[in-house]
Amino acid sequence: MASVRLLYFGYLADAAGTRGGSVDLPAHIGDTDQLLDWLEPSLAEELRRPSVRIVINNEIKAGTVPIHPGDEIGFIPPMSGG
Amino acid sequence: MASVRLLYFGYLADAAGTRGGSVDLPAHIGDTDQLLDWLEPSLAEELRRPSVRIVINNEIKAGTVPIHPGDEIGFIPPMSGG
Amino acid sequence: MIRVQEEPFDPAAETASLALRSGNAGAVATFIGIVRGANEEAAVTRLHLDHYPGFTESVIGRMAAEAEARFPLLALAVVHRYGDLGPGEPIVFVGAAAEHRRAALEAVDYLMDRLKTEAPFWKREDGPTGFRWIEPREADHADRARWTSEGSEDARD
Amino acid sequence: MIRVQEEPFDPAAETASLALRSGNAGAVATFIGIVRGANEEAAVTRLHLDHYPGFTESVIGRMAAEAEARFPLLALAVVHRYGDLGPGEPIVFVGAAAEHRRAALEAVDYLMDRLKTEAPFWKREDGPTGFRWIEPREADHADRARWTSEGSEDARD
Repeated sequence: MASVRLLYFGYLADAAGTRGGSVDLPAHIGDTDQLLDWLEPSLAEELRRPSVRIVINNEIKAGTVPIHPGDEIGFIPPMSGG
Repeated sequence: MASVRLLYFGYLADAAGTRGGSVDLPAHIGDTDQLLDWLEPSLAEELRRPSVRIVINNEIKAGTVPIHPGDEIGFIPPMSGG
Repeated sequence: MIRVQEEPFDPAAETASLALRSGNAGAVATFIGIVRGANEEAAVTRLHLDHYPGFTESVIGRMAAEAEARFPLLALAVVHRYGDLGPGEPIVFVGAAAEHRRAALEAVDYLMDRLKTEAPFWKREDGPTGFRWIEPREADHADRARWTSEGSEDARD
Repeated sequence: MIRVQEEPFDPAAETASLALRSGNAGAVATFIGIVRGANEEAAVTRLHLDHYPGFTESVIGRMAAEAEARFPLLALAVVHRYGDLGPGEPIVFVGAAAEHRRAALEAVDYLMDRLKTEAPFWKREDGPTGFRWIEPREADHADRARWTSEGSEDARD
């Protein structure tokens, strides 16, 4: 059982009802696609939108990527600073 | 006899040895070309350079233009602010 | 110098501090982004900026390094707020010092375009009738695209 | 707001004053030109700026009006010094406030290009080995020319 940190930003925190935190993942979850399958379906649908990016340990990732114990996994909507 | 103000700026003030002032022009001088003919030849040569502009009463003029009593006539090198 | 902070900052003091650090600079260009009291006719009483601690600083740091690689700068400053801001409050300060003006002006322009489209902040406008999360405008993406025609070193996935 | 003055000015105070006058501005861009202690390797101990009282103000006033006609601005400031300046002293401040950043940034860029090539100032650099009058660089004329391709309303003889 791997513990990771899931984080939600912008409107995704509203959709998730939380800004995130540590979760213990079942042993079979080894990548981001399996993680999304495991999450609440209505939240997973939001997170699968093409405009949502996944940030793992402060790096933006594209496609399905492996997850390791201790990872910080952020879900972010389109960014807009300035 | 018309009185006008002649003004020299930038390196032209060095060339003229003065920043200018009021001068009384002979009656036959009616335009800027005649004015240049009347000035000291070495100064006139500097003032006739294509890069030198003539400003009459705060307006830049091109070519030979008439002169009237009371005019302020400035000779300016290429401008550079900022 | 990069700071991401919740506290208000004084753009005038940032300008003065940048000029002090800039040595033989002949040119200092700055940009200040300010919360507007209305956006597309809708009243905005508060702007909330969400950010991603750590990641936000890291992305802005990379942008600043890319600006310094692209333009001959003597000093650079980016200050960006998060949290709750009211109308009239500065959100962002970008300042660049260089020997000549083109590098300073272009670096500020470049960094603002990148911040608008790639900096990890998420804005929520709160008004009398509710709130809405806002995303970069089409114009922001078009502005950002101006900088990739010359090269691809900063093209992102 | 346009000022041509012999006295030093404080760019930070000018920035603050511009922001105060700018109403619902979301964007304030500024540029500060500073006397450099060296130009093309030659030491500069003093920069002397000659100007043409009355004419200088009038030309800058027309430039500012053209900037306001060309860009949607909420406030504009140009402060320019003349007389004797030492290294590190600000020569010029240009600031523009607008609803969105592109207008503010472009107005500052535009005004600086026009000031560099068309503002009635003449600069003499004084150094340990004498003085020299300086003229706009080729790059300044090239920068200025960028603004005429779109229209001719401000093309000059």
